[in-house]
Amino acid sequence: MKEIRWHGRGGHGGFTAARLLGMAASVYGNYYAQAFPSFGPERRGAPVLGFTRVDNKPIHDHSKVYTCDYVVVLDESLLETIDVKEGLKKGGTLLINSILSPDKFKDSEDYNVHTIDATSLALEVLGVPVTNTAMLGALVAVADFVSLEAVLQAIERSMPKELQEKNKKVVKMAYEKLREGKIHA
Amino acid sequence: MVNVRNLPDQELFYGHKACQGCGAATAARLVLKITGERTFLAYPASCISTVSTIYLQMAFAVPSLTMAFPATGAVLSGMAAAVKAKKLENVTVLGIAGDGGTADIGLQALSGAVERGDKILYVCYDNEAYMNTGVQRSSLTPYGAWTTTTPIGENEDSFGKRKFKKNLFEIMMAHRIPYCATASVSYPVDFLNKIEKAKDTDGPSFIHVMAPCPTGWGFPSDRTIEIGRLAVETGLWYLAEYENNKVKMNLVPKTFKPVEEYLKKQKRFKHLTDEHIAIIEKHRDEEWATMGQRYGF
Amino acid sequence: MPLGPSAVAGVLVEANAGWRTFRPVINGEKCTRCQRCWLLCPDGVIERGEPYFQIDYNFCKGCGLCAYECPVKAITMVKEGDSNG
Amino acid sequence: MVKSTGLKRRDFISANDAVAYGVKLCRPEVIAAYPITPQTTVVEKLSEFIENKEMACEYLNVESEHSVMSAVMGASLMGCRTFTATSSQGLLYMCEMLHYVSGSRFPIVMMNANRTVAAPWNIFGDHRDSLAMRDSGWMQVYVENGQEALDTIIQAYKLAENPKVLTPVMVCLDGFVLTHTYELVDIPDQSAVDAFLPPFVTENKLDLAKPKSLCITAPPEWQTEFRYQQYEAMKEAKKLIPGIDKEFAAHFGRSHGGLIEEYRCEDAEYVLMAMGSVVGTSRLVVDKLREEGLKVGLVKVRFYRPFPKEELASIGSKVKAVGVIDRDISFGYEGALYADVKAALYNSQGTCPRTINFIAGLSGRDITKENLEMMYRKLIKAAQGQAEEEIQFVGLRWEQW
Repeated sequence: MKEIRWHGRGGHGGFTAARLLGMAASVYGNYYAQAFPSFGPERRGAPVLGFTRVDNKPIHDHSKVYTCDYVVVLDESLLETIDVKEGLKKGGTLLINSILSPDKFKDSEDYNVHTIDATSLALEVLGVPVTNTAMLGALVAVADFVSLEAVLQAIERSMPKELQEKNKKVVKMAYEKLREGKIHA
Repeated sequence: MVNVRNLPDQELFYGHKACQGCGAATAARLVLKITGERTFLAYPASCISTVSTIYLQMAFAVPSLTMAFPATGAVLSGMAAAVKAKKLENVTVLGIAGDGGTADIGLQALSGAVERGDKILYVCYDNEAYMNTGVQRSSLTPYGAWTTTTPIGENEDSFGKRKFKKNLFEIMMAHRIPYCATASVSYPVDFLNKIEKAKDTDGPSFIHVMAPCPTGWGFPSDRTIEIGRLAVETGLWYLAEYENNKVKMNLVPKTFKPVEEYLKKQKRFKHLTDEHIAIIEKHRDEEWATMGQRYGF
Repeated sequence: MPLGPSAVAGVLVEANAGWRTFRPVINGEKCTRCQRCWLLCPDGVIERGEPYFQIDYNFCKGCGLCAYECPVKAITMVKEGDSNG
Repeated sequence: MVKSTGLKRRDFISANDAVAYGVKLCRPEVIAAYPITPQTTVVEKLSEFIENKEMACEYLNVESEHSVMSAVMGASLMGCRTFTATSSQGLLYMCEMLHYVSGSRFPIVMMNANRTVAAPWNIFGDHRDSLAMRDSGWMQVYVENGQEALDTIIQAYKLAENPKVLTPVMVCLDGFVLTHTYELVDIPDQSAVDAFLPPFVTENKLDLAKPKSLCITAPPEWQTEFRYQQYEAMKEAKKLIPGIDKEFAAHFGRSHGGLIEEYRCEDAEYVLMAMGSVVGTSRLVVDKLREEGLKVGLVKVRFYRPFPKEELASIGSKVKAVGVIDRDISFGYEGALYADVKAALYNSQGTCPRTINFIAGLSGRDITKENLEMMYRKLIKAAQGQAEEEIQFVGLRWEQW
């Protein structure tokens, strides 16, 4: 079982990314998945969480996610107020939207850190600083349980037509950047 | 226009257990004379339900049901939706409810149905109190009326209901309902014509019909029609209709009879002093002045 | 028993005749067949028969409204048990 | 959750969406609804289906829950298949109408997103709303995941509309934990559902050709007989439920257990009984403790009404201790499910295994795997004679005040 926690702000699509990952892994991959938001009324701009569970057998667990294998931070400013590493397993991965290099965030050998300037990428391709799909592409690059192709299919299935192409492009670009190690791999 | 001679002989509300001289029973009977056999009828727990049906008896000859007190408007909506879903044609979805079931507990459901534009015909028979439970005050009980919950007590300022009647007609107009009207069982042809118009309305329609209650108001059972007539002649009730965003007054008395002529014939008003009567008269005059300005007559 | 609390429409199990103290009696000669009594009767018990209007005394409750409202006074209220007028 | 390959469409959707798909496949003719968190996305989805012409149905946006139930009753009494959904305060607001519907025998299917009841005001899940409606004459079924939610909607119509039953069904989903959680769900073919669920035909309707009055007044002389009919109908439903689940399995390749589902109960000595989403989490804990060699089992109480008395009694007669998880408390007594389970256990043979009532998961409080493991360990100790409180609130936080 892989558990992924997404840190974002209300309205930034963090949960959409959590859901796309689950769909990619289950509908277009050979896994079972589960995704859920931090429950309750959503307020634009407030810190919110999204969760994805992925496993190779049916997922019966309906309790909360307490530990995780991956933590994805969509907005660097969240680091000021939230301990995003809480529950991150030994050997787990922290993926942050930042222009800084990973070692600026790494204070332990217990986990891996990757960074990507998702905001610039989102602005360049989408024209708006919505980083959910860029971060999803980056996660696919560093995780081993979902293929890029599956994520692109999930976007095609669940996003409105006018958003599909640009978001697929963002995902691919983010994926390439982390794969090629061009930016702080 | 309705021709009384051409109305069907068939009685669709017959053998009921309403009190002798019941105005509401006349109202219900007349409504069905127009809507006929192809009527789906709903009524809330009320006088009309109690007097028509106690298993095994069923005084309505059309398909009908007893509904929860607050729910007449909503159940009619559901029935109207079913009429569309089942593609039934030339049918009337009819509600008959009292003043409490309409203007008090049922107002939300009625408002919703009218706002949605559901094709229903809703008739409120107004006997000006909760008669089925034994004469308790409703928001349509008139000023000064004795009821069991506005009793005449030892308080020196105790004189029955302290508030005037709510204006249901204006509430319906505020919804921009396609058709609504006030009526009285004492003016049966006017009432029948309004039912016919309402029945043919494309969308919701509403009729507020005054239905004097010998038992609750305290007058002999043969005077129901006279009392209703006096209400109109004294200006304490009026006959009007609203369609195409215009109000038409069906009857504007040149002069009003003194309100005493109406009030003094009913036990529920017998305690009223000249002062109270003057207040009622003043209120009547103000209401008519306002209506005259608003509706242009 | 029916399924659920339902009843066939128009089923009457008990007449209303016992409610009356007085019963309306129509004078067929005076009656102009204006239909006012037929229209206003709360119980619908007046039948527009030919040549005379009739009353269904099984369901007439004797409220007297028809007699009071008759414009030509063709209906009189007669105490039950007394001979007809 | 069986990963079926024989069916056309799999999707990654929330349980609320799964309910909406289930409803769509059942071809209701009239839907009326009023939004309330966390039910809202169901009625939004259904509105979308209708506006996109994916579904032919009259949809009424009604002004309150009381009117919602009145409106669907109005459609049902005209012979239409109907649906609505609600939650919590909304369910309580329509309480009066629940009795009207069941008492006049209209087979309405409703989804309830389980949410606690104010005060304290709170939008999160527990079972206090639907359990408060226990005696409304509705059947109640509690599901464990999105797939079961979809499938249970289809089963619910089949059950409710059976002429011997004609009783409404409330399909209960834990608020957020199920309603807003996305999972892989098989969406059956329309043709498969049509083959399983025929169109709704009923005599119990308003009909111009055969005029009658429904939902009428019944005096003391007859009221008892109508109540007895409802009692008999629910008994009939209880007999039919396992068969409907089997028939469903034959059509769709999935089964959810009928009245109850047993998990690793064959040789179990200590079993937990529960309803809703916590059943899923409990499966993992059972697996873990089984690996330790502990003889633990789990019972999903799927139907709460009709209540699976004999089924639970049969399990109770074979085990040493039974724990009941209630996401509810009946103040002045104990958890509502516990009270019923305990009565069922006693009724079997006049003896009863050791029982403990765990009050947990109130208003969205997480029931963790650690909580569940603790419950099993307490059961085992209690069976060995250790003193344990009969009613236990799990995870009280007094010490942190």
